[in-house]
Amino acid sequence: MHLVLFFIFGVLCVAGALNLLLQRHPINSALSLIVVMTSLAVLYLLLGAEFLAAAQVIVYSGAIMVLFTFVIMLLNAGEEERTHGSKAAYMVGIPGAAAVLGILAYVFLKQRGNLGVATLGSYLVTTHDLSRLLFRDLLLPFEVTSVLILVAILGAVALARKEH
Amino acid sequence: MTGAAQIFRILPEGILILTGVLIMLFEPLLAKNASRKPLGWLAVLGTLVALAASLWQLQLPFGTAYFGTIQTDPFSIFFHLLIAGIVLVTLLVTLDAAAPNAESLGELFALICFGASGMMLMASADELLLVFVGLEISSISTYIMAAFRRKSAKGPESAIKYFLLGSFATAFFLYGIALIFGATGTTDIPEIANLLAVSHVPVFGIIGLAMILIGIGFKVSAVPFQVWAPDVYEGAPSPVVGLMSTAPKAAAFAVLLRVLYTALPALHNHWQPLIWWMAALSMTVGNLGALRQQNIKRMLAYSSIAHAGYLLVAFTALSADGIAAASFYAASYAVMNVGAFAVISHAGGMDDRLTLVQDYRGLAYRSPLLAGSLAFFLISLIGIPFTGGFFGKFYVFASALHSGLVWLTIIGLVNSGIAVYYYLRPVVAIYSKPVHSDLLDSIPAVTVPLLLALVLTVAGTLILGIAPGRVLALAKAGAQTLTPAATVDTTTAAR
Amino acid sequence: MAVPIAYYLVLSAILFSIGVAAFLIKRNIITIFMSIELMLNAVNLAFVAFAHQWHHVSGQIFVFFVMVVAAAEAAVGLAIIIAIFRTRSTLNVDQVDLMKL
Amino acid sequence: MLNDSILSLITFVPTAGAIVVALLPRRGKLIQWFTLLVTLLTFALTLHLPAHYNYGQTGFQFEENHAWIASPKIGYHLGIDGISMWLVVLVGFLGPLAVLASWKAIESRTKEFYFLFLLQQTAMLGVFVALDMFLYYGFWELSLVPMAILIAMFGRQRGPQAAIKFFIFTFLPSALLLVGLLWLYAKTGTFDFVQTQQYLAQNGSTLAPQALWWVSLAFLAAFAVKVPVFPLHGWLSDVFSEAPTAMAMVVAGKLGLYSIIRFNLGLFPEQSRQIAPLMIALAVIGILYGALIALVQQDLKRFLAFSTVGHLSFCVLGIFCFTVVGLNGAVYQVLNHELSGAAILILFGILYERYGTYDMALYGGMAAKLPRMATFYVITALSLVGLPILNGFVGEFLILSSSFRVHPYWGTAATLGVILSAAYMLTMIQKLFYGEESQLVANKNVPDVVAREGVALVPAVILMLVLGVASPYWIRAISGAVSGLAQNVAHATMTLTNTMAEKQ
Amino acid sequence: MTSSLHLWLIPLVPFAGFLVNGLLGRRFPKALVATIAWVATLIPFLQVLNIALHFSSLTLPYTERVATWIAAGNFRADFAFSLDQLTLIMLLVVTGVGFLIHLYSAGYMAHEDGYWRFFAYLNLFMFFMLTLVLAENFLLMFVGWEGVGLASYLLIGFYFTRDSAAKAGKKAFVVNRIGDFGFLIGMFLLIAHFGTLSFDGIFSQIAQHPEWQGGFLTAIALFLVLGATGKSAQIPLYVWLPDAMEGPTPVSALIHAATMVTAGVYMIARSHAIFDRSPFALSTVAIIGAATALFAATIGLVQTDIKRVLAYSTVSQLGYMFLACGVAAYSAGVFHLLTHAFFKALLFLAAGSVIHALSGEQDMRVMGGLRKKIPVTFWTMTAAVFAIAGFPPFAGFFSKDEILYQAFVSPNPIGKIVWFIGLLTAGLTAFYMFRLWYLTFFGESRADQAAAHTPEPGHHAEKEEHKHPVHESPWIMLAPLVILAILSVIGGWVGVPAALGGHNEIEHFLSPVMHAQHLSFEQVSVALQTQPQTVASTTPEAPEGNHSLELLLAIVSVATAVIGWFFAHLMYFAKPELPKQLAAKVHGLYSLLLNKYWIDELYGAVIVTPVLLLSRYVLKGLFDTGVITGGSLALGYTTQGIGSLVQRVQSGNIRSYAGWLAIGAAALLLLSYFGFGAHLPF
Repeated sequence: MHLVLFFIFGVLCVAGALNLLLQRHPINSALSLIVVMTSLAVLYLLLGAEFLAAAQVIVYSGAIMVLFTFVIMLLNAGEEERTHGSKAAYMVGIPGAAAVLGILAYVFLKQRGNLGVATLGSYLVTTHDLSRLLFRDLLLPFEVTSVLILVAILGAVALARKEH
Repeated sequence: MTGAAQIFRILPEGILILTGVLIMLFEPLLAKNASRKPLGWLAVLGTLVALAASLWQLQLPFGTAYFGTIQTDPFSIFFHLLIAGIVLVTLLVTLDAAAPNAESLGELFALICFGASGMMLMASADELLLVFVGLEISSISTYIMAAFRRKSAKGPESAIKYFLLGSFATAFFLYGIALIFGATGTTDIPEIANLLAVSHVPVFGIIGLAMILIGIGFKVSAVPFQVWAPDVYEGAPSPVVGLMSTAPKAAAFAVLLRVLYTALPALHNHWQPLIWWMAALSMTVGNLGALRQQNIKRMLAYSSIAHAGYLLVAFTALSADGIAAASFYAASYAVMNVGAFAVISHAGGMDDRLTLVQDYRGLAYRSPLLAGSLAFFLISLIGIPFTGGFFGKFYVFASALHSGLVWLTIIGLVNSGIAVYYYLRPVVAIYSKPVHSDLLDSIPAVTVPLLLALVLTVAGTLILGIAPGRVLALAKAGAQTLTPAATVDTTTAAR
Repeated sequence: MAVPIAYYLVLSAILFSIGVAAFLIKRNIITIFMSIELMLNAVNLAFVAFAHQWHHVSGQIFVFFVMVVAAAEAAVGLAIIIAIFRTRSTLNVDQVDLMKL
Repeated sequence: MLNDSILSLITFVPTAGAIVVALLPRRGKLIQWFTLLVTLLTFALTLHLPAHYNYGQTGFQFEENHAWIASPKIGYHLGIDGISMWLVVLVGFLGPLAVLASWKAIESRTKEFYFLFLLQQTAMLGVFVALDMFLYYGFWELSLVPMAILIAMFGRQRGPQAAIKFFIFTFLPSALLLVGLLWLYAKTGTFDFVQTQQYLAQNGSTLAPQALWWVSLAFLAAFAVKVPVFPLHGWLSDVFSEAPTAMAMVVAGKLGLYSIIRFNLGLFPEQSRQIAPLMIALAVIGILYGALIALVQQDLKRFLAFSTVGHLSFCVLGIFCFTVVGLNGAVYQVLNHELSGAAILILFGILYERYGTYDMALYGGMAAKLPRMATFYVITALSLVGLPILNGFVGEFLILSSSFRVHPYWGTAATLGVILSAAYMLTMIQKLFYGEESQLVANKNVPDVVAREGVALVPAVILMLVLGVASPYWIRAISGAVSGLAQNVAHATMTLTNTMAEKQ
Repeated sequence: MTSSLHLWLIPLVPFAGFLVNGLLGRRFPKALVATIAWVATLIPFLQVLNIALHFSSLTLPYTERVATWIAAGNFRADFAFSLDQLTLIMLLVVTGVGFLIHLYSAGYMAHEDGYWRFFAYLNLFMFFMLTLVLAENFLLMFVGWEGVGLASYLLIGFYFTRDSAAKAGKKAFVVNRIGDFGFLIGMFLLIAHFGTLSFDGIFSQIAQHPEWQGGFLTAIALFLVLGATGKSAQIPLYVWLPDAMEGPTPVSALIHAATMVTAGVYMIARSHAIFDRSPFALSTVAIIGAATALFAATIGLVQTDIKRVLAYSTVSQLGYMFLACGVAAYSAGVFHLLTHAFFKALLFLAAGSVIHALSGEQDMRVMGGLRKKIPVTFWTMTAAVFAIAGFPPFAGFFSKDEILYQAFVSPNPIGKIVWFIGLLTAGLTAFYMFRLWYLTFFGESRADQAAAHTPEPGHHAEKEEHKHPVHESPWIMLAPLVILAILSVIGGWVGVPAALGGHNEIEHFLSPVMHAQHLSFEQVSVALQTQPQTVASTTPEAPEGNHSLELLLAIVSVATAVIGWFFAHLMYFAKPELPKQLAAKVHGLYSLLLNKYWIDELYGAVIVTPVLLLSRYVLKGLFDTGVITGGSLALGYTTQGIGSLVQRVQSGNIRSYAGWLAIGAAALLLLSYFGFGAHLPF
């Protein structure tokens, strides 16, 4: 059951990701990214992170991607044309990416024995545990994120403001 | 521990954040095209207070706060002082270079303050999560600042390059943290060292270490993650470049030192070779790339790559001396580089009127002061004795050689020989007879803030070169707090 | 019917690499930015997986913060993209190479 | 007590002067006069040294030793012995001469010029008095910068290139020198010259021989370029032909030679002994090579550059004979060459001020118009040729005789240089002053040597004569210092042969 | 007399004169300049005379240390002067003849600008020459040695506006330097073997080691000879002397006839202790001397410039002196040196007077018939001609005869050969001297041909326009002529050989120096006081039986001289057209001689030109520009090339950058995982 779900949504993720890669139109890419994120949310559930799953859907699929699509519309970006500005990207980049994947996958699979297994409901993180940690041990980082947000707003305003 | 006592641990950061907020509050109150300079002076004031605060922290007992997420010790204080100093000079330079009612100047000042607070957090963070947040604060604010030359096509381009590649690297950095968390089940830096010993997947630690190196390597523009630097430096406004080529780097180096020497000393014979290579390549690539560079900002970008390399040499020394050397070098590089950019900013303004080395030909005739100080900083960058640049280099290589890294030392010093060529070209140009004086005439008169900035940087460079005693002592004290790294036996390294 | 954590990790690795590849291949700046988001999501997956492995919440907290950061980055990034579009009136990354060498 | 601070005083009076110069207004000849005053003061101070020098004792005198930086352990250690004392005095003496030589030649940006010039003085004096190797290296490198900038600013049209060439040529090897210093520090834990010397003397054998060998080589390379020794002289002719007189006067020779004697012989006697054959060969080649090329040079400055290569090679030859006589001769010859070389440079400068060219071919028959100048030229040329009772002879004779003793064939070859030097010097004199008046000379009426120039030249000429006839006065101080060195090397050879014996 | 002789005054007074004239002379009136110069030479002369008078009462050799000059390590050289018989003779010659020539110059140079310069140089020369003679060690001798070279350089180039003069001066100095090279090496060898350069030190050591024969002594001797050939204008280094005639005539008389050029002979005589131990070196000297004598004489036969004839005759006479030294007859050599000083100086001065009379004309072909016009000059010249031709009882006869005799009887196998060459030379000498005599003073004046032929650019050339009629010189020039003439007649009587009823005083006078050397000085002085006859007996004086032989040889040599005279008379007095026909007949030989065997050209082609070419093209062009400069340039460009490669990475394209990041990341990951582990690359 767990395995099946994992495979279904895992495949969905990968498919969405590949689709993002293959689609020519940004909107399609955005939509396929949403697919990835949503299915990730399911995987979070499987891993017992229900709050995260919710947040994933709301924040990511909801807020962030909406923002993306909004910008795409705003700049009405059309089909991207396959210009050939960069050989290096293919010559060195793709091998690099492959190598990264290779070594990570190799290490993970090699260590699977040392890693545990995930079974449904074996470990559930409640909002209560989360908030305990978040508002006690990690209070400072949490507070500091406000600065981050502030900076972001400030920047967005400063950059996107029309010249006078 | 009482709340007040905890507050003291983040006093400088807090003050800077507060300053930023105040600026944001006052900015709208000013008339539309009233001068924004007062905000700048406010920022200067805030920075000065922060500086004083971190000095005061030296008097306080050292230790952690907020459940061990943050720590004040000589090490963090050293970098706090450094960052505050850099920011101070940068603000002065901006005050001098920017037009009084330049677009969103107020935001710039605010961003500088916020960014500084982020960097300080990085330096004093004891928790990878806080490191990450601090890193993001500093990064995002620098992305934005890089885009501040919105009129010119170059500004946004440099911003987008910096932003995309930066986020790209951040993703690696995050993955690294994830892996380390995977290896140890914690993100608390001191904890990691202990738990890694008992971890049953230590290999994740190694991979995670590499990933973190990628992220930090990008921030400090070390080879092979240096590609962004020249373009970004060229496009960004000069004062901002002065800042982003020093302060975030210093913070990033602080993080790296903490992580490597406090969290992962056990893996030193994994990361020492990596850093060995990064150092050697950075020095070589940086210097060679700069040789034929005509654009002075790009040239300094390459030079900053090279200097990152020199600094990384100290990491490989695996000794308290090495850590102290790294810290000291960060300081000396910062001082002279910010100074150099102060002159460039004044000469070129926010929108780079003077871009090429040749444009500076004959500056000595136009303004001996600017010429003299620029030449002085470049000479210090070469590493001529009695300047901070020299003593930094000297100390770094002394510690490296002490750990038996003969070849790295030779590579480094030969590189510093090659570097002479491109550092000297501007110096010579400055003192040659002028060709197109119209550009030189466009250079405004020296203002008070610039004068202050130059005095600070020149004095700093000289002090670091002639009487480095105090700074050295602080750096050493900081190094001691990063044990057990200091106890890493250098015999393994000596091979 | 348990799933080894390793599988989750491998999945995250795959997603991450696809993200990298997308960054390399896509021409539209916005899409490139999306691929970064993809990479971040991959990392998140890893975090959650490890959190499960260690039964330790801080992993999930981290994901939390990543989301915040992602949001912030999105705001800033898109603003920058708009600025680019204003000056260059293109979103093709291959045409944003004024500064070189 | 003045003796305890005299060296610091000598070294930093120019710096203080430089700072004042930076603040002085650019009015009239104010800056020139002030600089002249400073240099004269410095010279007066240097004269304190021979007056109070204790000729009896060997080792360093007028020492000052204070802690400077705790860790890495660096001290502020000054001191002089018979070798460096006279060099310090020499630098002091040449200071005013250089100022007078630049009096007219430098009209614009005088402030920059004299500021850097005084800085240069400090650097050179520092090199000679520093006994802490960190401090020494500091001054050594510092001496490059003002030089380069001045060449760039006040050189002829190709000044900038020459400046960069000079800087790179001298800086690259210095980097290696730094590696050597750091290596020594890593082993000995001190930068103090005396302590290092003792350490190496006592347990140098415990250190890896190849490593020591490479270190000594790094030292030698840095110094040899600065001298310059034969194949490394690529920078000299460019710098000479571009640099202003005052800089050309100090660019070559004494710094490198002094350092070779002090460090290579002082710290690495064994290695020096091993490399001596090569150095002697290079020196002799340099003597002949420089002379032969000088014979066919048309540009006065380049002519002088190559003759300088020849003359300095004499000193190298003397050094690497490792005999008391040879070393005495070498040090003495350094003094002589600096003196006469400075004089001839000033004379060339005077000529250039008047006619605006260094091309020999354009001159001719000036003796009738400018008798005084002709006299100065002839005397200086003769002192460079090594005519007895002028200064050049004593040094050359000592060097050649000792080298002949050690390596008869190389010595003989070197002596051939005596013929060639006469040939090219007199050719130069003849081209400039004798024969028909050339167009240039005939069409342009210029004053003979004027008072200011005379003030600079007459002391030099008198000194040439005095150095030529009263050598013991100088040599007694030098002898005390070099005899110790010679013994060092001799002892080293003993140990060397012993080790050799053990090897077999 | 035991009190100090203050020898140091002898050279120093002229030096003072040099300083005064050199520094202030320009402002002085000519009379004052001349007076200063005279005084500066007269005082030493008087002092020398004074010494000579008390000479018998001196313990010899008398040495005087003034100061230490060089003291380094174990090497030491002093400013030290010494006096012995040889020195005395040299001193007398130098100061005496020197003073006369100073007198003469006052008149001869009267019309010259740079009068003061001339006298300053002359005094300078006196200073160095006296130093050379008085020196107690080789190094101080070398000072004088180089110094006189300098003085001659300055005086030859006195008319520096004339390129030929300047070049000649340079040539003289450089060629001399080649000799000095030998001298230097000789000194180095001496230091290496004896550890000192003082005569006393060296010679006494030699004396104590009779086993030292040849070997390093030969080497030393040969290098010293090289030095001597340079200074004394012997083969192969004689080439500078003829050109030196560019200088004013008094200079030629003083430096290039009477004094400086004899320095080489003096040096060999002085260091004969070394030569005595090396037969090979001696033979070399003899051969060089003989060869030079003949060689120069042949060239002298055809020269037309009156001064050049004299120059070659000087070279040839110096050859005689070398020949003498070569057969170990040092006293004879010195004797000839003495007489030669008198008559050759006289010849030059007289020639100068002739030139003066003809307002700068030096070409004998346009002279002639001057006998009546300038009688005093004529008669003095005649005395000199007879003296040099070797007619008894003139000075030259005795010295030359002594040399030939000594050569003949010397045990050295080559003795006979050199004797014959010497004899031949004597004949030639007689011939060309009488040729000069006839051409100048007899026959009809050929001055009208001067119009056709442009005169040598003599020093009076600038006054060509107001060319005044032939006139006798003023008294101040004639007085020295007369004195020297008398000396040329009687000067030889100090050395009348026993065969002619005299007893060779000079031989005896010099014997302690020349033959007692193998005892150390102290022993000598002792020996001298106790039994002089033993010392005398050591002299190789001809045994009684050989008087007939000596007489015979004398007659032979006189006969040769007469033959020479006869031919000269025939060709230049009786049948003046003969020379041209002869020249036409043996044209090849004639032009060979006229062009001095093309030796100058040969040296130019074999030595000078190759050196210059080598320097200009191989060393300067190829090596220095190519290798040294090019090498550094190449290095620079390669570095920059790599630099531009590095820059290529900066394509400006974000995706490429990301590519580099990715590959870098991969590399780092791989290294960290599979990487070196604990191994550093180096």
